[in-house]
Amino acid sequence: MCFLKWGGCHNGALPMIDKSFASAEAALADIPDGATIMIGGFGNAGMPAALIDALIAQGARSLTIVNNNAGNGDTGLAALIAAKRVRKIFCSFPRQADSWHFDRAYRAGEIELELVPQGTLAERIRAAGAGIGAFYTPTAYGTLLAEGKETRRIGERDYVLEYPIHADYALIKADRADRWGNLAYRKTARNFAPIMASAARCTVVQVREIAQLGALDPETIVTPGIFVKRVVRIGSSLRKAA
Amino acid sequence: MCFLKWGGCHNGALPMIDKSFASAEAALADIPDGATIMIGGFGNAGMPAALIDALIAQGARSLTIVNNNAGNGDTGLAALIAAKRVRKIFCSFPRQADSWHFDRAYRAGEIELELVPQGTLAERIRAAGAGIGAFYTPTAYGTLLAEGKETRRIGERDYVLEYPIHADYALIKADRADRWGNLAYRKTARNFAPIMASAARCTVVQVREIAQLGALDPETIVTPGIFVKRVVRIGSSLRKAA
Amino acid sequence: MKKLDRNQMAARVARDIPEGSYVNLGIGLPTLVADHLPKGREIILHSENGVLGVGPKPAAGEEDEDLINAGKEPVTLLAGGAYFHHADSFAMIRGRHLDFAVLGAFQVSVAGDLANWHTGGADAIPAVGGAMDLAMGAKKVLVMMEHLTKKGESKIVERCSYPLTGARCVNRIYTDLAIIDVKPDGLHVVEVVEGLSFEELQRLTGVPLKRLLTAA
Amino acid sequence: MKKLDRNQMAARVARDIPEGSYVNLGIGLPTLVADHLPKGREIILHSENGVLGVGPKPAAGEEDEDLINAGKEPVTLLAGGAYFHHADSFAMIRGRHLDFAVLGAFQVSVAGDLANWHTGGADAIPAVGGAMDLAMGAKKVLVMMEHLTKKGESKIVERCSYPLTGARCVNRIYTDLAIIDVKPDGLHVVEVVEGLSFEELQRLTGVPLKRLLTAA
Repeated sequence: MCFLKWGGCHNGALPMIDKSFASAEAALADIPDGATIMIGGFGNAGMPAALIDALIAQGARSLTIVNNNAGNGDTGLAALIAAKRVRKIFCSFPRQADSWHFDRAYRAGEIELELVPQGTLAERIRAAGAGIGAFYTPTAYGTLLAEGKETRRIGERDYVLEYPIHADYALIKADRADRWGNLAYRKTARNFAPIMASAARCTVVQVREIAQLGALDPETIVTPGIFVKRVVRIGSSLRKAA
Repeated sequence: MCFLKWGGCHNGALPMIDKSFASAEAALADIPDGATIMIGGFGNAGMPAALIDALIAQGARSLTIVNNNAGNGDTGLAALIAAKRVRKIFCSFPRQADSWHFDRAYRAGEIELELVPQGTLAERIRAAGAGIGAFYTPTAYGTLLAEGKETRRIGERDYVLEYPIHADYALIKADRADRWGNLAYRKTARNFAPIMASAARCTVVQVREIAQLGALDPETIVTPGIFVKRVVRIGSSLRKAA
Repeated sequence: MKKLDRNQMAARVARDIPEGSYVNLGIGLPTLVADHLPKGREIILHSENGVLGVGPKPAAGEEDEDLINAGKEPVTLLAGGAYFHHADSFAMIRGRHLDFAVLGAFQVSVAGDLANWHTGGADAIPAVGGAMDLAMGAKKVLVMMEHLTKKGESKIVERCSYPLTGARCVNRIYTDLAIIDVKPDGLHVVEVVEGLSFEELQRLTGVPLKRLLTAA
Repeated sequence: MKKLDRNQMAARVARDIPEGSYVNLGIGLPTLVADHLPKGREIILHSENGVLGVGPKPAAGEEDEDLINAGKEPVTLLAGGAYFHHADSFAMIRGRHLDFAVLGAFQVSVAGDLANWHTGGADAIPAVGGAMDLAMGAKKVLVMMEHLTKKGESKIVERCSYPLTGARCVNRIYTDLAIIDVKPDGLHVVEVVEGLSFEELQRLTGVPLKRLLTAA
């Protein structure tokens, strides 16, 4: 009997939970065309650069991406867009000084944009992880971004109805993990990672260090391993390049 | 110009934020009759015993209480109920072997009960703190506890519409605080405290220790001071008695 | 026939929980399952008051009032355990992250409806706790209960007479007489205790049962 | 008249923020306010990427790529600062826990409608970030902007011609010419720069202004 799905499954024979993978390539090997993928990070803080590079190398196409931005410069998410792998993107702030790959693709009609206020983006991701079917938020009421959406007056305020955003995969970065997939973050690199981890069926984490089980202080574990399927240690040289 | 309300206000003259209060009595002095009060804790873990004692001594009546249970034995919340101060209670699990004061008051029709599934109770409190107007949850669909409530099918599942629970005061317990009101908890004593702190206009915290500003590791601060108005240090002898 | 006692039932449930599962054990009978998980098999227990990685009872004198489970009993934390607040804990449940919830029951219907929180008595004070969240939230809901009431009536019923905890949520029932899967086409008997025939189980249960090839 | 420069505007806003306030400073002009907060007055700055207690820019070479503000600039953390994730950060905003948000603007209407995210141009790629959350969530929304466009048109208007960020959300407007409160009965002038008469301000602004006793 095995009710479990989406497991690490690379070491099923060993009588021990071990979510670590040998490489970013191995951890992303099964991503199919058409997948919805959340990518953590806000600016460089928390951006899983090595996983994005591996996703580009892996080759999956027609992806739906969820990220706060739409890529910067010529690397990372911008390179994924430049390689025409992205069919649709959910984000709050696509236009930036150096978002030229997105800008071109958007103007050419190659990429669909769902623009979501940043707090609504975060809450929709959190709702997916928390099993909430929909929620009413005051944000964007009376604006272009609420056009066509259901609204409701509750008490003295007007609200917009918003639905969860679920994903097949989340690619995030943390500072330290253990073999159960527990995660501790560093400073503002935490940003979207904990909620994205909860909203995806298969969460893959790039970390600086995989510590012994029990080495992470339970009071500093922000993402318990229940939300994590795969962990890859990426050397600090790569981290610096991110 | 002063836009601020509900501040500590006991030391307005000093050019420094200091949310500490000298005693539980002082911290609860302004609670009026008819207030809605959230009380943290699950069992003895996280129960703000000294604050509850002070609330009983303070004398406010006709209170609405939000707590997971409805009191145990003859102390704490049970004593508040025995003193006939509670008009209504929101909780998930009122009936226990030693909930005799609640049982009597309920059977006598002296106290109104709003029974809420535990996760819905937590999410309604969280929604109040997060400015969510209402949310759809699958919990309790098709049961007595959803009778008369609005429902909706979203995708493949049925949901019940639930509204936030706001409070005037939250009385909670934490392990350590600083003068800005940042809080760190200990083990499962965390339970309802962080969400209750966010859902009340005036959150009062009982702590074991008030540390120097900066002494709490920012990665272990679970409740930032923005959610906290008043902090009272309660000696460890009282803590043991809790 | 050899009815299973409470510990044998718990051991039978424990055998079915695979390595790496995240599991919530309800208060009462299901809590016993923890004592029967095979040594060396890593299973991560969740308690809804805000902890993953619940370990065994502490030694006498080692109790910590800040570390308890949902039954308000003192517990310990395994290496690799973590704490979180109530909204996060129930987000974990409602968001379908738990592999299994093991729950007690008054009744289970042929459709998988669960009744385990309220007798419906006029004088009864209702109390639900996390039961409705677990029933609707866990990926698989396993029920543990005696097969028959003290009066000898089947607790597996056509329709629950007690108020529901959740509709169509039970996946498998473990009783002192049998293991039964709840499927869209009805109840499938997976195992029967030694000395009990399928026909006798059928007679005791009342509602139609299907015989699996593996059934005794 | 003596128009205020950007730093003078920032200093004027800073003067009005009381001890103990929790404040979010929008990207651009509002960020300057941080440099003008009076020394020794404790004000706690929020940045929506997940930090309270934002401190000054780090010294050159001391930047940490994991510690940035919402403008993606390196910052430091004050003693007493804390980190949290994005959903918690916006819960803080939406749940009305911030005392002030200071935001830039293209236009503000007499009703307090704010337009600051989108020019509405056909070729413009829209980007909103946290502006709509801050506009609807902070207890008080303070707008900082030049009073007139480069073409000399008033940015305080009867109705916004640009797409709205939020309706009826602005409480006070700080410009290079005046400070104006948005109230249910209209716009009240609180202060005017030296050398500018109320009548001249009224002429430049276009929409009706009310004169406070304290106005020059």
